[in-house]
Amino acid sequence: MKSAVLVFPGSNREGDAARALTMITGSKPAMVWHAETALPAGTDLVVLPGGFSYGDYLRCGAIAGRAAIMDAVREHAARGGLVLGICNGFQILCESGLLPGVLVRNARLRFICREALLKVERNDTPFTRRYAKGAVVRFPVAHGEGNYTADVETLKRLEGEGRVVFRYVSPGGQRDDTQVLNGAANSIGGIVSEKLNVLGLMPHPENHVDPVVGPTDGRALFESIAGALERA
Amino acid sequence: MTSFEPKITPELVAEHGLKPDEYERILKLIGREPSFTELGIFSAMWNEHCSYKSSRLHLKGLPTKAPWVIQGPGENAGVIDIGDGQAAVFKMESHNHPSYIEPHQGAATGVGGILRDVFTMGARPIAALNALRFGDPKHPRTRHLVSGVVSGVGSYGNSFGVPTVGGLVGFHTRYDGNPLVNAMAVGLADADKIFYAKATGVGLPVVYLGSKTGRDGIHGATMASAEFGEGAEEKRPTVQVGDPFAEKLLLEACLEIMEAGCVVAIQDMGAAGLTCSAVEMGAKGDLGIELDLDNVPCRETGMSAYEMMLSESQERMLMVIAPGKEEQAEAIFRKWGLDFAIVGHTTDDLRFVVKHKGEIKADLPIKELGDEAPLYDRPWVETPKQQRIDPAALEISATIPGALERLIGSPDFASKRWIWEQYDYLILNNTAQRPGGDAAVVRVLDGPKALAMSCDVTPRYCEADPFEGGKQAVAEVWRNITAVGARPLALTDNLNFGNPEKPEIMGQLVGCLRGIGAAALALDFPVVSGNVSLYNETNGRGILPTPTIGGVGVLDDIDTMATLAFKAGGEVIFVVGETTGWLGQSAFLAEILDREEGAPPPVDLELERKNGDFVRALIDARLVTAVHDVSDGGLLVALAEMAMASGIGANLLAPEGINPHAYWFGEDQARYVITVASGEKAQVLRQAEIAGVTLSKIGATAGDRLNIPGERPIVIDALRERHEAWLPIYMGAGMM
Amino acid sequence: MKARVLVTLKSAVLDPQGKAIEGALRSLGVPGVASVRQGKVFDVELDAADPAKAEATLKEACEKLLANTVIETYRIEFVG
Amino acid sequence: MKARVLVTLKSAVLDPQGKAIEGALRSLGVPGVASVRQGKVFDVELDAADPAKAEATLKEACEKLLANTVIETYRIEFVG
Ligand SMILES: Nc1ncnc2c1ncn2[C@@H]1O[C@H](COP(=O)(O)OP(=O)(O)O)[C@@H](O)[C@H]1O
Ligand SMILES: [Mg+2]
Repeated sequence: MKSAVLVFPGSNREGDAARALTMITGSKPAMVWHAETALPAGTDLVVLPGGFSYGDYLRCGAIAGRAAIMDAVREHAARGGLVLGICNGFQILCESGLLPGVLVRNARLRFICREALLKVERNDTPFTRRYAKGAVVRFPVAHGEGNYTADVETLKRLEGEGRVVFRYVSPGGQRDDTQVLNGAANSIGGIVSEKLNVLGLMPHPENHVDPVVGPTDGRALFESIAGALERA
Repeated sequence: MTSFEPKITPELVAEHGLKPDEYERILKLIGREPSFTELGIFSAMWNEHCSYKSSRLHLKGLPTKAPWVIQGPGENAGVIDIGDGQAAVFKMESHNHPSYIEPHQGAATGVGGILRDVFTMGARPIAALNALRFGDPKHPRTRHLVSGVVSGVGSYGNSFGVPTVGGLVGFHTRYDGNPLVNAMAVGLADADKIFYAKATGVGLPVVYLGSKTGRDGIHGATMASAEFGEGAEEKRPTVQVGDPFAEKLLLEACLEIMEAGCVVAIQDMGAAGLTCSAVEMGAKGDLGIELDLDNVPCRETGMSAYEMMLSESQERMLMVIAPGKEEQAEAIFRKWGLDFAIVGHTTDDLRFVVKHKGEIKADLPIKELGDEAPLYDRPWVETPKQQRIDPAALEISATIPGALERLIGSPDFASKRWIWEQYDYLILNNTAQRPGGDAAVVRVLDGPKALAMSCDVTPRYCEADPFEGGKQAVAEVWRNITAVGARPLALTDNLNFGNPEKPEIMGQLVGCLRGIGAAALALDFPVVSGNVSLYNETNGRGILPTPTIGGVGVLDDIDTMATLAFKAGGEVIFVVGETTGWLGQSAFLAEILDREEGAPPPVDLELERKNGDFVRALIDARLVTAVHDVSDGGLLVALAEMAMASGIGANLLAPEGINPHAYWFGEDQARYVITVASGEKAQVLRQAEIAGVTLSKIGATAGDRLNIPGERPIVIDALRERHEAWLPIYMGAGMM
Repeated sequence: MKARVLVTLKSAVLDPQGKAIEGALRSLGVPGVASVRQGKVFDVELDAADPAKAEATLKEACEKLLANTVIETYRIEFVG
Repeated sequence: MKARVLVTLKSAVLDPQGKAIEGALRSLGVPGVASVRQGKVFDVELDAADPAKAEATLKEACEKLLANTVIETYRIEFVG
């Protein structure tokens, strides 16, 4: 599979994403600079990594959402290509209109780095095939603005269409809006596009792939992608 | 236009922090009255921060060499060889005063400064640590300072993209008006690709890189100059604002042009920005430097030469570029959206010449600016020795479980999770030991090698006995690194003291330095970098002497790494080292009996080494399941931390022939708690005998409580709740 | 030419910062604050001297970047 | 009673946000923006009906919380 990791000024988890992809899918992604106007030919997966693109000044992901490369990402997504936005990448996807809603300051206004529990709400997406439906996984979060918000209709639509893929839960696996880390509406941790090919999530599966540094619950996400592309 | 400059008066000289005899020295050196810009340059070069005039003499006594030391003190950061062609580059620096004025920005720019020190050497930062000291929690400003400093440290490191993996936080009324913010950064570089400040080659371009220059942080004389400059419509803040985004770009751009072979010499613009960096590059390379300030990228209009030379705007670098490489270097910087300007060149006349708008604003001998800086042998008196505390003479009403619960929930011992969860400790995916352990462990590249790092000091000990306190700080850091299984390699120190013009304070500095030196020597743990912060006083009262030590060690195989959590029930718990029940200056005495008294525990460096080497060998041989060093709070606090980290309890044995409070809470040095699976017990005992190490069985892991014979059981969950409660409640009480 | 752009959250959107400030003011003992909502202000200096052109520029800036119209509204004011 | 509090950086203080926005506008092809400085705006609803009292409350709020007077200045405006 061919993947591309976008690099914006201020991205800082592009290396983590690339490392996880290389480790799990066996092939090294291309690193693509924000000022490019095209993705490498044959790109299957585009990853928008974590970080503080443009310092996250103005609004997180706002400036990157308007970068030159984003037109190519939109086209890629429209063609049904896979797009994965993690943390700042999720924020960028929202700001660029590829996913609905927006991420605002955490309810307690503090940056939070912690392991979070997430329920995998569906396993029929290219990103979650290797998880059991309803499985509770442990991914770390590291963000100051992970508070997902959208208007009431959008939320209703997302829920109605089953597009919430990851939801923060309590240790018992129950959705628990008082337990959320960041105040996200409906405890939303990650959502997918209508065609299921664009996933945005706040937690960092790429930081939980290596037993030397922690749990490995994130591996299956990358395995899912590789598997989905293999089949395609 | 000829700019108007103020006349040099004794008042102006004093405002620049120069003493009359120092000014005399300037006159003698240059044979005439300095210009205003020159006065500014001297004040920057000859202040305590740049010249180390009070401490230099005593810093000379520190051991700085070892076969693995590539670069000791004197550069932006120390460099050590960690094998396989790799080098670790690290340093610690204080940003105390700015953090008091504006805690968020002060701390943020402190982190920015230390990261820059590390990547100036060609290293990519891989970890950051921070040692924070605040005043009494009840002091009205403390909460505000904690909140601001922590958000500042976090925001800068998180955005820059370096994991903040460790540190310490302490509270004491003696820091009420003087919080300490000591930031440490560790970087990784190829051992043969280290970059230095020393310029070589005549006529080469001196290049300015990074963010634009503003009137940030122009100290002391600002009030004077503000009356002359333009745009003084509002009282000018001297606070620097950090821009971690710019710093991240600067990092990437610098590493890229280094890789491309463009860089001859590089120096970051830290304190006293352009002045210090330019002078250092020239003086180290026996070259002159001529600067033309017309080319300096400025953020504000009408900046004078004086202001440009003294500005402390952040995220800037100065470089000497290799001949013919200007264009390539410029293209790389433009790609990253950063300023690039040729602002001068190297010369062969050993002069430091500053031109602005066709005028020569300064023309000074470059070597003498640094070399001839004042050096003081300030009078000092030894701190009077204190009596050893006899536990039998103490009136203790607290039960042992009661005292433990109080200690573990007290400000100094309470969990600092509320703080370190605001730091991204995971980014880069190499953090093998997160905050909460004895030392942080960060994998090197793809492993299996890792670096262990820790910072520590016990200011109470240092105040009671600077020499023993200095020794103890080094020993404790060495022990923390040992406790995860790593070999301690070198240290950086950050010496925070009061006013050195007072002989008692100077005595603390001298004593601590001697102690640090003695321990560094005995433990083969040389000093490779450091920083001095003096005059930390409010209303004539100094802070506790606080020589923060930051250490780095190497773990050859991350797979052997030890952690402090108990692993299973039914394992034997041993304590390595002698327990005599030393209560002088202990946390127990301070927190439970409200007495900060007595002689602190003496540090037997030979014993430290013997016990530490023994523990490390056990870890290496995989004979132990958990390891924790015993530090302040003593044995029971160490055991409680091991229990809380795991949820596993222990049945402990009652001490014999020793006061129980002193036994459980005494702070004898050179000790570790280890757990051993029952099958390995005999082997471990044999090893101890061979090594001549004192090893005492003190109990076994079991259940979910700590049981001490004759005392009520201590429920771990409840203990943990107390441990975790204090800081969030404290911080939640007033603010968001 | 100087202008000021005010970007504020739409009233239906939750404002965690405003909420936190309300709470903080209460606990700081500042009385009588019923509600706070936080927004952004941009002080913009424009090359254009022509107000119509300046307004057009700012509108473009807002639509393209300064405001996220999913949750925010903006207002342009000219200062002096 | 409604009021608006504007908190802006003092002019000599570096404004990384404004700088980043300037650059972004440039690369988005929005012409003629010479400089941008970003600040905060607080829309405050007050219980008090007495303007003098309201002003005093807001001043206290600014000094204690809303503005960091080391680097920022604030202005209070009453709206309708
Ligand atoms: N300011 C901080 N930043 C990051 N980690 C911290 C900070 N303060 C404390 N920690 C972490 O909390 C743990 C406990 O700290 P401390 O009680 O000082 O350890 P020690 O056992 O060495 O006395 C350590 O892992 C330390 O790195
Ligand atoms: Mg320790």
